[in-house]
Amino acid sequence: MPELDRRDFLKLVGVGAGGAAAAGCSDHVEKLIPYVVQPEVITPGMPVFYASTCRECPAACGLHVRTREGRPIKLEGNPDHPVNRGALCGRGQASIGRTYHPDRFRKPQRRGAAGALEDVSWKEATAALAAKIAERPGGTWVLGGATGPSLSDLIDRFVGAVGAGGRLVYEPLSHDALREASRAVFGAAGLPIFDLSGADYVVDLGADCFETWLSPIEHQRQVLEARDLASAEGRAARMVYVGPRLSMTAGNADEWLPAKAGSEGLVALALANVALARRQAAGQPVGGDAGLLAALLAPYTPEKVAEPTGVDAAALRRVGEQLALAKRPVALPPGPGLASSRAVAASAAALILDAVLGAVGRSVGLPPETPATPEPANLAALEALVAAMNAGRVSVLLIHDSNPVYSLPPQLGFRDALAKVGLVVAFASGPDETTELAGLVLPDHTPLESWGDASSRPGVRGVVQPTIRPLFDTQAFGDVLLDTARAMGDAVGAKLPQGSFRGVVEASWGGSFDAVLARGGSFAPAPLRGGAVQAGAAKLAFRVPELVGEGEHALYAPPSPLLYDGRGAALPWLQETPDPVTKISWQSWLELSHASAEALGVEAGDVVAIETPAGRAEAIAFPRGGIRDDVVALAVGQGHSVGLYASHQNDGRPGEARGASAIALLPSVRDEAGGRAWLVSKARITRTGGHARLALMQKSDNKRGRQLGDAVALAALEGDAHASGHAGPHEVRRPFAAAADATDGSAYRWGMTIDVDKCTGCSACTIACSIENNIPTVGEEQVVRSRLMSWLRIERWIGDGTQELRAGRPPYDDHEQLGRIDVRNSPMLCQQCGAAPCEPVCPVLATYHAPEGLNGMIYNRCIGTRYCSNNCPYKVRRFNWFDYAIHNWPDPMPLMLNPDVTVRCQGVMEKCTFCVQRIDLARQTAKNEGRPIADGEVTPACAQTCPSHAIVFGNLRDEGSAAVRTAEAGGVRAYHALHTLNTRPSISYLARVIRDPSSRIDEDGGHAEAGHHANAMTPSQEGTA
Amino acid sequence: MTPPPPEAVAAMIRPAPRRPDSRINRDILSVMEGASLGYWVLLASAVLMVHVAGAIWIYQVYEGLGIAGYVHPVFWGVYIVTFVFWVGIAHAGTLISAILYLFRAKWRNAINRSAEAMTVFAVLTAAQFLGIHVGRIWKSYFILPYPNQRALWVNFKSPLLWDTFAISTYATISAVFLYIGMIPDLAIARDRAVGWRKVLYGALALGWQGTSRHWKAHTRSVLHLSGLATPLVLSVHSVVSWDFAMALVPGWHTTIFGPYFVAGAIFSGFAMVLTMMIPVRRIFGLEEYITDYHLENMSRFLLLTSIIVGYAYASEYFMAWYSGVEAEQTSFWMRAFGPYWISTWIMILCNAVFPQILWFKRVRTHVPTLFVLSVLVNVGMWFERYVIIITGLSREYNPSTWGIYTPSWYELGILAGSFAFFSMFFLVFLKLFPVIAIAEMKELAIHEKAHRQGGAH
Amino acid sequence: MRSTRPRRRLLLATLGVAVASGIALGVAGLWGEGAVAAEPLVATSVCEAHALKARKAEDPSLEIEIPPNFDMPWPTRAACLSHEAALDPNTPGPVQPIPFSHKHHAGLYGVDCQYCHSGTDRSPAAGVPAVETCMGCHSLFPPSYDELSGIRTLKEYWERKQSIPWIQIHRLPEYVQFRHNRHLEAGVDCQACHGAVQDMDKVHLVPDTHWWPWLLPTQKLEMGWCINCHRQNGASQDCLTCHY
Amino acid sequence: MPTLLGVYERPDQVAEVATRLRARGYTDLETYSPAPFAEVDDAVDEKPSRVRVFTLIGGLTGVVTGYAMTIWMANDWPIMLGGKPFSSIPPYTIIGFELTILFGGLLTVLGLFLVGGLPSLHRDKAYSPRFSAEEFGVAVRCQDRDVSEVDALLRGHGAEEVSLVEA
Repeated sequence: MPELDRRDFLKLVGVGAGGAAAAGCSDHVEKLIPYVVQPEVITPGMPVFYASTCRECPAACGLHVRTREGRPIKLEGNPDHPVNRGALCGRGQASIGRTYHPDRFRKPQRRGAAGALEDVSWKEATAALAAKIAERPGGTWVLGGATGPSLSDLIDRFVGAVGAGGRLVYEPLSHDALREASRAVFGAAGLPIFDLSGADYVVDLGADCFETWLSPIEHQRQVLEARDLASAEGRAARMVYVGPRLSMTAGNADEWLPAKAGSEGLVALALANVALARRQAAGQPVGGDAGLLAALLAPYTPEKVAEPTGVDAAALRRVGEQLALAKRPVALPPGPGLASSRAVAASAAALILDAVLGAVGRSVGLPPETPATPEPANLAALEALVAAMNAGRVSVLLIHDSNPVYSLPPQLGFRDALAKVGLVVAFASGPDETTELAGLVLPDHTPLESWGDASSRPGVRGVVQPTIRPLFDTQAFGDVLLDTARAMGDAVGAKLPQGSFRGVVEASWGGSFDAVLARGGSFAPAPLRGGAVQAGAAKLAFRVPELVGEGEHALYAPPSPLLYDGRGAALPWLQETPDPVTKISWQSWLELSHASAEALGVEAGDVVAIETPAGRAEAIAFPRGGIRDDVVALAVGQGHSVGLYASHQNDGRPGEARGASAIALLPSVRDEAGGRAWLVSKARITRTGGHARLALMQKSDNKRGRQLGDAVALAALEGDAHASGHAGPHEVRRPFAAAADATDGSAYRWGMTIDVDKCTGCSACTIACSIENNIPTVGEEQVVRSRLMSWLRIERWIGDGTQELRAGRPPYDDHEQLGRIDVRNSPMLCQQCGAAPCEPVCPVLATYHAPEGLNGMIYNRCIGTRYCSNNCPYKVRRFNWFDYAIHNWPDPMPLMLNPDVTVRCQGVMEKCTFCVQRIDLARQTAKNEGRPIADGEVTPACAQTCPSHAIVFGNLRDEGSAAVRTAEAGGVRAYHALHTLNTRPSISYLARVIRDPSSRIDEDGGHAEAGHHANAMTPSQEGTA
Repeated sequence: MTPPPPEAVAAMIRPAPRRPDSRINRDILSVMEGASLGYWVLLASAVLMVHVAGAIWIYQVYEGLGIAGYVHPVFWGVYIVTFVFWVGIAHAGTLISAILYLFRAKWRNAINRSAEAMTVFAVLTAAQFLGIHVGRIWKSYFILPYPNQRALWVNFKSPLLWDTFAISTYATISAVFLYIGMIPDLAIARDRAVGWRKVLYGALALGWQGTSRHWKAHTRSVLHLSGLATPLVLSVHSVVSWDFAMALVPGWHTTIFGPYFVAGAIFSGFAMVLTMMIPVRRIFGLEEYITDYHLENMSRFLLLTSIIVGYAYASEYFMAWYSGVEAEQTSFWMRAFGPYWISTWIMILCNAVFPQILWFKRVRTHVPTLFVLSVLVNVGMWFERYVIIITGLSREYNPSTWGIYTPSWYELGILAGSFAFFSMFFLVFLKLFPVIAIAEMKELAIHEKAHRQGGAH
Repeated sequence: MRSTRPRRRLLLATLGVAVASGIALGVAGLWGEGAVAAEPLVATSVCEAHALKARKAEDPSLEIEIPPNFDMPWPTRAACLSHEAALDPNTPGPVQPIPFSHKHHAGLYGVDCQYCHSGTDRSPAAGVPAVETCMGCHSLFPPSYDELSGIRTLKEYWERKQSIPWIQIHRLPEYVQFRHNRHLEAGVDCQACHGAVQDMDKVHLVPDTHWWPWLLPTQKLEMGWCINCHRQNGASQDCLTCHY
Repeated sequence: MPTLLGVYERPDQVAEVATRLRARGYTDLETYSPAPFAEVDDAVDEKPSRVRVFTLIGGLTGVVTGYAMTIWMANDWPIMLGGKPFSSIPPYTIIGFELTILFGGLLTVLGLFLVGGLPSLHRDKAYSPRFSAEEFGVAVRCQDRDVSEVDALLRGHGAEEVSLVEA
């Protein structure tokens, strides 16, 4: 690829200590390897940033890739990108690991006679492929995940050029039902666009919009900005969650209606029914022919719906009325996990509710007439393909950007059908279940190595540009297509663009490509398209779905917030980060209610068997209060049998599946329109008698009334918050003046303000921290012993907890209750105490109080007495029990280490220091420019990536700094963790605000709190509880 | 008259018939002679076990501390427990030889030598655990305030550094004490030994002749050493207790830890003396020197200290309850009924309950019972430290990190090794040095004799 | 090393010739009549030519002969000498893959350190010049310079597009975060830590010991040595300045 | 000069004879006893031992060193720790105390050696293993002419045996 020469410099060279692969206590940099040609943009030792786009999920967030000496070392959100505005989720943060993954294919490979893969050259590989296609062009099919417009376009042209049989876009979480529902309700097929900004009443009908649904980061930001306490609207804003399980998203809502799984549609209709009446009475528009709607909704009064949904009619009526009175209400349709055989109707119901609420065109936009990329194939289309394969009508199958063997329901028979395909070609950068069965493996670049683009929505298109020269002998899928076409002769080659795929990408942008590269794409979101409910909507049959199989529990398989549809399983950070709800990592567990658990006689940790018509699997039982008795939940994502981290390979047992795959348990069932349904089966749960030690990082959600994760009732705030928008006359309830805890001369005292009310628990900060600070992952066995290394963890508390004591050895402590939400997600990291208990006890001065108030940790001085950790009440210090740096970073992973942070060796304590390397960098620039460090100039990795801006970092000695202002704006919400211990922490937390769900809305839309929330306590009361 | 010439005088003198050597000498020195097969088997197995433990330790240094059972947040485990245990054992010796010496409790003479020896060996054993416990033994010299090129010193505010000083001082002083006290006996041995032993004792006895000058200086320095050692004994275990009392861990942060630990130390120390001396006096037939009277006195001490310890337990729980501090209450409740309830009840029974039978003279004088009881007390005292350290850490201020620690086999191996290490030294000591302070026994014997004869006039 | 052997042989050969001719002369004189004309010393390389010219300058009686292709200014005498010096294994410091003489470049020609080690003023890391930087000048040099093995090696690396594996002399452990740019900003000159590089044909660690009062002496690039300088110049003594 | 050695059984006899001898001016005498007996030692020399001086000096050096070292080191490179003062006396008292004991103890030993004249390679002619059994000895050096008187004195206090160990 001649064009790539411009980027020749992106080669792997460490300069001096640049390659900080050596462990912190050994120094093994002996040679200085200079560049051959030093690119003008690179100064060894200085970071270079490139704008690109994240390809982990269809949301396609913008990236800023930080590179050092031509190696990407950290991904951060692109502040210009309208979708993520500088934030990035955990999956995006971890995706940097794909490029340095030890599993990666080093060369193209062909399956030899013996069935083993053997290396081939690209030349012969493409030649062989071309020949095979030429045999029977019509028998050639392309199956692959959602791609950027230009690649998608190229694939279509390739299909056309070679006269292939066809192409299917395949996304496991394809939202088929929603696309169909949009057609049925508005007559426009495709994914509607949900813009929640300013929404003051969100009804999430099981969408889990903060986790995996459509555009999670965007939704988090929009909802949490909308409910910002600074404004009256913010205080008025409410969120209601409807669904069978207290998910991460549900935990952030104000009210939870635990409806029967699959009955969300009926709930939506009932709400619409109430709202319609109310709005008509008030003479407000109802987004469609009122008569039609009235007729459609008439049968679904709350009273009628109460029984099938299991939701109290009064609650439905109340929410319906609140919706009707809200200024910008919006309802979100059920997510993929709840897509049943009646999913289209259910999603349609949600859209109808939106229409009734007048949200269409305001918060909900109809899909564009001409989608940038083709719609994904639904289950029916996939079945057709499988049939064709079985019939031997498919001679060549090109599989890219997807792992169908894992993610398609086994009942579909895709796996067996593959055997009947002449040549299966897998384009993947690493091994997975599909490449295992491929005859030809043509390793693809990772997104960090390749050119491309991605379109989040009309008008928003991000560019993907390489930030490192390909580590191995891989090629971009697009280029392989071009080469293959050319190998098939000029006739075919002529039909495709000349040059390389980069040329294709560049050509697809009008104007200056460099400007595009600099900005990261073109960001001009098209306005939302409005529309009215069509008559066709009435034809839908709204019913509670009937499930196949027997057993008293419905099997609910929600996408995992971290592993998504399973593609995250290969990344150790996503495996190891505790699940935001259960705090379990590396394993797969079956959530069931305490009642069900007692009925089955199982306790947490017992291994249970799950049987459905589709198959049988074993998982670890995890009883919890936050799930309906008639449902069991098994998250999608685990159960891979291939891959270093995805499977149990790292235990020396290659190919043994890690955990259970929910997909393998789901029968292949279509919804009304042939879409893929997930909530389809009942499950019979039986105990196997086996027991497993849970890799559970938080064994109790009971804070025992201690000052961690406080909450305040909105009612208690009202007067005070009205008085002041921001820094008002009232002074912050600040137990200690942490600002004082630095040397007198110092201009800075670094500190943080963390808004527990904004923390959704998504854990993006945890992963960002691990990657920024070279924190190793330790693996399942170590996590079982709570030896997780992460410096930053999200504590999840339920209510204020009780002080009850359980004798013996409680497996874990759970205070969730069905239908009740009081979840406080409170990030816990080193508090950089002013009177730090850890400091005086260290015999060798390895930890001490730095002049700028940081609690310094000097790794190379530490001898590992571990006294500091014993004396730390927050328990935020981590110890290197083994030489993780050597054992847990197989090649080429060391290349992604941050050269600015020492790699710790065995026997050394480590902890958070507010990303002191970033502080130092900022100080250098400030010094060179002869000015003090400005506010916002330093941002630790956690604060930088937080989608909801819950973490604000700054200088406590600067009264104007964002951190101080936020703390003061917090008013009585401000508190210090465990402040009774007088550790003088530099982190101020802002208590979670409990918004009473039963608060009435009077005509002018203002909220008046009805009564004091049962659970509400002011922090001051709480400290002494 | 002119006096007769000296040779005449010399002629007049008829040397009296030689009397046999002192019986005390013979009895006590005979312990050092010859060794039975059983002795060699014991010694061999001890040495073997020490090597096994050494191998485990080397493996741990190579592989990482992770092979031990540590769990976040329980970062101190069996190693520190055992360290405190051995430091405790080390207390009886100096207490007996120093404090009882100052109180002129003559009955101590029978046991002080062995007790002092045990002190030295126990401190040696304990000191090792500081090294075994740290994460980077190869960097542990950082803890010494030696003049270094880094221009960086150490943190004298850290209890661990107090430990370093206290333990090393204690080791030095008790070793000195043991040796100084032994010089006259070495001379006795020298005068009777042959071969290499004569050379050895000759060198160690420093040419002692028991002249008035020697004795005067000797008694005086022993007196002063006792004076110095007495506060030292009390301080050492207080310092060790401050490792915990200075921390803010619930269950550690208590003011009574100083006296509480010292009492516990003396308690376990006496128990260990009994455990070692009862078999010794039986095997080597020293009943005449270590009489039931001595055993009874020691068991009186056991009883006293057991009551103190029991009182400490009680007051800890009372304070936790009465203070109204929820974290403290939880921590102590967890001790008694939480995951570690077994260890706690072992501790309470062995240390506070069982010893109460010593109220009965029958028990105090019934040697087998005493032996069993002393062993139980040792077990109990080990568990006391286990309970304090482990339960304290496993139930701390932040419930999200509560974790449960269980020792790994490696740790238990090293624990066993420490006992082997200790007994190895003691066994060697038995055969190399007089196990009872001969000179002091004689002092008693001669006084008695002088009494019988009612003086010259 | 490899490249030096042929040159040695060359020199030996020349000496051999010289001695032989001397003896020949003597013998001729002995036999009296018809003295044979003295064999002149023949240069076989430019550097040798320089050497002979120098000797000639010392005693004019010396008969030398410089073939025209060796009778040219380049490589200069200085270049020849420093090249030699940089190859001498008996002086302190390792022999680098290329006998590069800092004395020649920085000392004699006074090339600014930053010219090659660019970015040192902007970046924590001191740049090691890319091969391109070397070629920037040396590609302009007359081909006669190729008789210097170092130049030849350099060009080989360049043609193979390979980087030169320099042996690192001044090395800090990985857990030390040193910032070149800050030290330059503070006006510390390179020599303070790297020694008088401009006087070294082969760069080596110049031993420098600071004697603390009450303390053990500290060697160059040891912690105490840095601290000493920081104390004298009132720079930060915060641990986090260098360790994180 | 001749040396006479009297052997006794009881310390009180030794004490008496020693006092008597010194009273008669025979000050050059030495006693050998198997165990410490204050009366015997005082009979030979009533002055208290000077060992205590050593102990005192040791203790004082110890405490001074302890405080000086800790305070100087803490201020030589002042490093903030949990907001505690650099020269905080309470913790340093512990170091001071330990060093007092350590130095005191070591100097006491030194005192024992210097005052007690240990170690000594010299072996008295009069000394014999019987004195490390249960017998006492008194060795007197006297002029030839006093031999008989001394002999008489020694026997007079119930010496089991008197012998001339040196003519």
